[in-house]
Amino acid sequence: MTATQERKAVVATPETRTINLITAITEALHEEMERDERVVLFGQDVGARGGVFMATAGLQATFGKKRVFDTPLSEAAIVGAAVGMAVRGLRPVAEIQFADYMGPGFDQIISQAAKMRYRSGGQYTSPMVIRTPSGGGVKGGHHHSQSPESYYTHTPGLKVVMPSTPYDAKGLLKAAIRGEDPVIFFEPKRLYRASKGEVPNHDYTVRIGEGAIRREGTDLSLIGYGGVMPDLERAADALGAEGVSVEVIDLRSLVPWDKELVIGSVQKTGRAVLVSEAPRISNFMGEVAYSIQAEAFDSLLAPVGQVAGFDIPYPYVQDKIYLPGPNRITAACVQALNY
Amino acid sequence: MTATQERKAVVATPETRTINLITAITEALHEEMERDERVVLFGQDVGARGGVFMATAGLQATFGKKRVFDTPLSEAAIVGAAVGMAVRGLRPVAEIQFADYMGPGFDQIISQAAKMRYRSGGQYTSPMVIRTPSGGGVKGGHHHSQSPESYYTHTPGLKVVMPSTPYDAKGLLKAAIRGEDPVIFFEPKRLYRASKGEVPNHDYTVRIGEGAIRREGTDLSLIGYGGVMPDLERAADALGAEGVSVEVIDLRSLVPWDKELVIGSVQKTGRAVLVSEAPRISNFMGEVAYSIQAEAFDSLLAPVGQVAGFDIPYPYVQDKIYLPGPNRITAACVQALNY
Amino acid sequence: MTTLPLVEPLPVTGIQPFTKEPIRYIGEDGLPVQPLPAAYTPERLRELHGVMLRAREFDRKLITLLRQGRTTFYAQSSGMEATQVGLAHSVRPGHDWVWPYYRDHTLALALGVPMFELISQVLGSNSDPSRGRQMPHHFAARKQNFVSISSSIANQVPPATGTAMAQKYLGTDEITICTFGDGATSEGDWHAGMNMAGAMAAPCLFVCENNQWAISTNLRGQTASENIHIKAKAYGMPGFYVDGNDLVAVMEVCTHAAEWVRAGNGPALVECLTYRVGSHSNADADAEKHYRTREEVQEWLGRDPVVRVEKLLEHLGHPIGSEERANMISAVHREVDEQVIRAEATGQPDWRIMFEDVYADMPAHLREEAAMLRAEQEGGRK
Amino acid sequence: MTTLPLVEPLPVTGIQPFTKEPIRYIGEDGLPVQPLPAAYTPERLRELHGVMLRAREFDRKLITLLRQGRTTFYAQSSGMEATQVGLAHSVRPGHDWVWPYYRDHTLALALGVPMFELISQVLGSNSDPSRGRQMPHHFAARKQNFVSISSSIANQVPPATGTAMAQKYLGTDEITICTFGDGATSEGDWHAGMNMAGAMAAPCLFVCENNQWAISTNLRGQTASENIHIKAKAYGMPGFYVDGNDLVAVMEVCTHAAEWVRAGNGPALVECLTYRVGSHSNADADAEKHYRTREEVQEWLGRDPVVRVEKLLEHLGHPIGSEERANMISAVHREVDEQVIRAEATGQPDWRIMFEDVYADMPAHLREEAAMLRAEQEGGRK
Ligand SMILES: Cc1ncc(C[n+]2csc(CCOP(=O)(O)OP(=O)(O)O)c2C)c(N)n1
Ligand SMILES: Cc1ncc(C[n+]2csc(CCOP(=O)(O)OP(=O)(O)O)c2C)c(N)n1
Ligand SMILES: [Mg+2]
Ligand SMILES: [Mg+2]
Repeated sequence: MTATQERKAVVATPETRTINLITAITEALHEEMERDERVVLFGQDVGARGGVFMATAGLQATFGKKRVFDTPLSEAAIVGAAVGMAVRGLRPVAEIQFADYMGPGFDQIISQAAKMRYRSGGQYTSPMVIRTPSGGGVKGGHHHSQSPESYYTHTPGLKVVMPSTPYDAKGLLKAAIRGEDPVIFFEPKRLYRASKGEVPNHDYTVRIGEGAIRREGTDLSLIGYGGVMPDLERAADALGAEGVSVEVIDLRSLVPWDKELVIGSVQKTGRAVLVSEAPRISNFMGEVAYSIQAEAFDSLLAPVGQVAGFDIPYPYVQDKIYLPGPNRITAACVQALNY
Repeated sequence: MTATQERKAVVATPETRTINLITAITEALHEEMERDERVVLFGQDVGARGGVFMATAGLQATFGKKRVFDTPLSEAAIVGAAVGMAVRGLRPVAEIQFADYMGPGFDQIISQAAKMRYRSGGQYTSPMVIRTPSGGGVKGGHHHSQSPESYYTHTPGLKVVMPSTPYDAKGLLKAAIRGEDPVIFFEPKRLYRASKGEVPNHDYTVRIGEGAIRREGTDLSLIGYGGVMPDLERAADALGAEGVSVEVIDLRSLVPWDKELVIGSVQKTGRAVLVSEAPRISNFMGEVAYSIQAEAFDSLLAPVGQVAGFDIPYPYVQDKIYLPGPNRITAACVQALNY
Repeated sequence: MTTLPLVEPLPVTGIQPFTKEPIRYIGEDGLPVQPLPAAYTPERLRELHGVMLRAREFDRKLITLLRQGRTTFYAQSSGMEATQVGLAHSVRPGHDWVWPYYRDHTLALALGVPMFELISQVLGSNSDPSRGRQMPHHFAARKQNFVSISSSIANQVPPATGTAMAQKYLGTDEITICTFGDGATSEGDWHAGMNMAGAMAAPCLFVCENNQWAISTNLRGQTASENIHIKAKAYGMPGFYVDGNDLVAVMEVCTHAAEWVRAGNGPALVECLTYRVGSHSNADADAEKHYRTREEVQEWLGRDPVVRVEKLLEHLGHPIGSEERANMISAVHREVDEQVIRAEATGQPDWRIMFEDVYADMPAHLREEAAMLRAEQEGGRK
Repeated sequence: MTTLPLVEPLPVTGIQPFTKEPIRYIGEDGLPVQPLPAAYTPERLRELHGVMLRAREFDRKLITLLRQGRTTFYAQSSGMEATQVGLAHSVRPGHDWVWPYYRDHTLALALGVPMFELISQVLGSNSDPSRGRQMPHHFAARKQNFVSISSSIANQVPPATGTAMAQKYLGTDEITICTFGDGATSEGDWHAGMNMAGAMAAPCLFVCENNQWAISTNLRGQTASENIHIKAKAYGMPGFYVDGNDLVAVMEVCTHAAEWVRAGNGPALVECLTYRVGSHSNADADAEKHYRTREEVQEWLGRDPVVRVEKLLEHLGHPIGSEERANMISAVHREVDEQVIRAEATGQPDWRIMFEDVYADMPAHLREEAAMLRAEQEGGRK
């Protein structure tokens, strides 16, 4: 079953509900905690406060302070504690309040979480999840808008995912919690309430490493992940209105990423535009662009195009201008189409 | 004057000496401290010990403990102190003992050093240099071998350089110290003594942002920076022996990087192979690859090729196997040539 | 009202570090619990009271601005005015250096940062000296050496140490002041900076504005140490403990500690015990009720530091009449309204400014990105 | 010699935290300065002495191995044997968990990690349980719950707290032991982990092996605090100060502190005052002379913890004869030689292993990279 089929199947079933992305996350946490006593949740303000975005609302009331608790204000302590718990057999899910605040926990992430299995030859492992809201569009300035996922995709030993739909958010979070590896789980905060969609009532997971074709098309492959996805759809709509058939792909997972799906798509369409909101230099999409031209060179009718964030700190006043919007994406597509 | 001419000019002049890369660094520090009292040097073991690689040997004896001093064992404190000093008007040069240990100072680098000028609208600035040995090949395992430069190239507000010759090391370090922006100065540790070359006896700088053509060629552009450069030369020699004319480019600066030079070269040769030793996903070379195919698409006779580090933590036993060596580079070139 | 003379050290008495109880000069009833130093004349107290009230009303007006959608964020310092105004008076504005945090606009006002600049920052207008780059409450003021604020908690501590090290290196008589909340003391960077300051004997005065909550985490959830100032022992510096709602006590203790630092003794830590009577920020306005009791908030509302000064003035026979007080308040409201109009009139920075100040010069890749955006932004207007 | 029974708590006397002077049981002359607890029979002391001497000679043999080019790095614990062996005896191997640092091979030996495993790690042979992934001295031993070491200083502290939190969560009676050097206490992560442990009342015993140097930086350059254990006050935990060259004192204090932790009182810190008599590592062997005086090193060589036990045994009327001692030493040398031969015989892991253990399963991109390398490595052999 391809990802597109999977999505259709979901919509077809009567056993679904429409929820938003943040509810999907809360549900995933709730269900996994019910399923497995080893799952514990912690971070800044995740307890009585329910998290600053309310992702953990109600969970402390349900599962008690032993399983859902607030920590001191230290990301190094939070990530480090998760590593130590995982090594001792728990399944910790740690929240970092904003992805912008992973910095103080950076060395714990790259030196401990990412390397535990490797450096010990598999004697010790650190299956854990770091959940964190990321991305712009909320007028949060430098420290509530950044998209630091590329740092983590450049760190072997970590898996990195970023859903854009409630279905994927719930399914990927469950997969992350059940998996045997450390997963950095980025949540596109501007979609928390804006992204609504169906989720099955039954238990399911979304495999880490699989992309999804959101709509099929023949003229151009438009590839993104996370917060930019609705804008990809808008651009595809706009181009569709002009008679251009755009294939929209949501990567969902960055490490590992679904190269097969992407290459297959570009081999079909001959054109690719990659969209992300992180600064461009050493952006994860550089790897996707590299791979496409390396492996689908002869299919390419135009250079791979890219719309990324600007190589500047995230500004406050120009919050919306900074982000790739549908216009900028459309323009990049047009450039590829007119090449 | 192009970089190649510049290099030739240096060799031609009688006013030069042959030194190794680490001596070039020591000399640059010495001369800049003599030139400007605002320059101060600190880090772990840089004083009486002279640094673990002896880059600062003798400087405390010459300039005193006030200007060259050891710090407590905290990278956050070292980087943070540099920011605070720079803001108050000094020109701090901080050493991080190994690039692998920048982790604990990561948030100071990305949140303070990189953003000070921007976030204050230019009211405050942080002109400072972080010098740090990086790269593999010394059997140092995970924490004495990594090449984390891509993290920093993905952080707007920082300049990032990595020399591979004594001439560039000295000239770039001087430029970094004299500049108005924070510079992360990576030193390819396996070249400290292995890389020897001429430096002028007179004062000079190398402009940050300019690449250098190490040898001209017509069939393929072989592009790298830092520790891999001698292997690029070896590969070019091997290919040259087979009649292939390889143009070798040393980027020297990553942010900003010399796109013009690179694109010009690929437009001429039609083929490019990029070499670095950092893990491939979200590697800085992804941006170079992206730019080449975006701006020299019609000149390309083959996809841009890449030799990078593997996407694994840096291993101990296979230290040398991990690194791109001349054979692996040559193979990638052959692949591009035979496309 | 807002410009301070270079500090004239008040006669320093027997202020000791590491006291069990917070040092206090004025009781909650407004009566001195130890002799009031001569410097606190009714005139001086009235002046200080004016600074506190101005900051309080500035805070209140920000809520209105937010409700009107003219700004997007606030972080109030209501209830903490004695701490920030008291601290300001141990600083020589424009001479000493300050590495503040996001809740320090009362400190900024007391140091003489023009309200116009603060309002401009909050609105992200063209008159913002920081050029609209940061979210509200991340101020910077060049003239006052009030260094640009980073959201990242405790991030300012190692740089503050660095500035103090530079001051020492340069042989100045300046000192650096570094403020932070109670929550900040849990961060690794806090420790790194404090320890470095101790080891380097850097002339830095560290001031913890212990308002007892870090969003929803109270001090007991934050650390098992008895209090904050005892942590100074880990760095070989004195730790002073002061009633942060007692203006006189804060001024006396901070001045004492600052003088001690100025005298070349190395750094010092002051813990001001106060309380955040409002929500953490606008984002916390409703949630706040879930994590702390109304009784607790009420209790601390009853310990209002502004009112305490008023009670003291009454005790000294120089009460502030209710009409006088009302006039002061409406003067501040007028001042805010005027500055808002002035600031808004300057407009907001456009897309061009995004690419400036990333580096001293604009490198080619940013020129290219700017050109792309120019085409998009101006192309659309054709 | 190397397997320990589950700890039987020694009768605990009046061991107090925050003493001015390090707690001591045996003077430098080998005479007890306070009554020797009954558990220290001559037999027991001889056994412990054997463990210390074995570790000392292991250290010495590593220098030879390095000179022979059979390994690339060493970090000796010579002079610190009383600290590590004493600590080991407060741990229940394979029951409690240990987050050690790179200088802890004496601890590993004393906990019963087979010398063969340590040698295999140092050589990076196929018999290394960590599969040759890390540079020498970054051990991990599953059976002893001796967690894999990260080079990054103080990096183990927050995870150790996490393991202790898990132990508490699971309702076990295990505790976690976390060791680190004096230099490590300056890192932010150290603070973050210590503070979290305090706030969470995690059953973690933190042990500072204060050997007074962090490469070339001595304790005075590291921190302005009076000593290390006083930093425990910042985290609301007791801080014990012990003569780290006094085996009995270390055992008594660590056992006391461990029992206190086991009893559910939360974490504790023990500072063992000892000395690194050798160079920091092989890379420091010459440089060492530039930063510390020969007199200082000589002085501490004269405080040898192994010799102190020998003096005590002599005092107790059970001396270790010089021939006996020489035999013990040659037995260790033989043991090392044998294990080296055994380990080397297993060969070194080849390129294939590089791509394993990055993740639980090997993702496609690593399979591709491995295929490329296979072609390179095997293609060449055709
Ligand atoms: C590194 C980092 N982590 C998390 C946050 C999110 N955050 C913003 S304010 C705050 C609480 C700060 O508490 P405290 O230091 O006591 O200051 P207060 O707001 O009480 O004045 C938190 C957790 C942040 N800004 N930075
Ligand atoms: C984060 C980090 N920074 C720097 C280093 C380099 N380094 C290795 S050992 C060492 C000194 C450690 O001193 P201490 O903690 O006292 O332990 P000791 O070696 O004395 O046992 C340093 C600076 C490192 N390993 N990790
Ligand atoms: Mg607070
Ligand atoms: Mg030490």
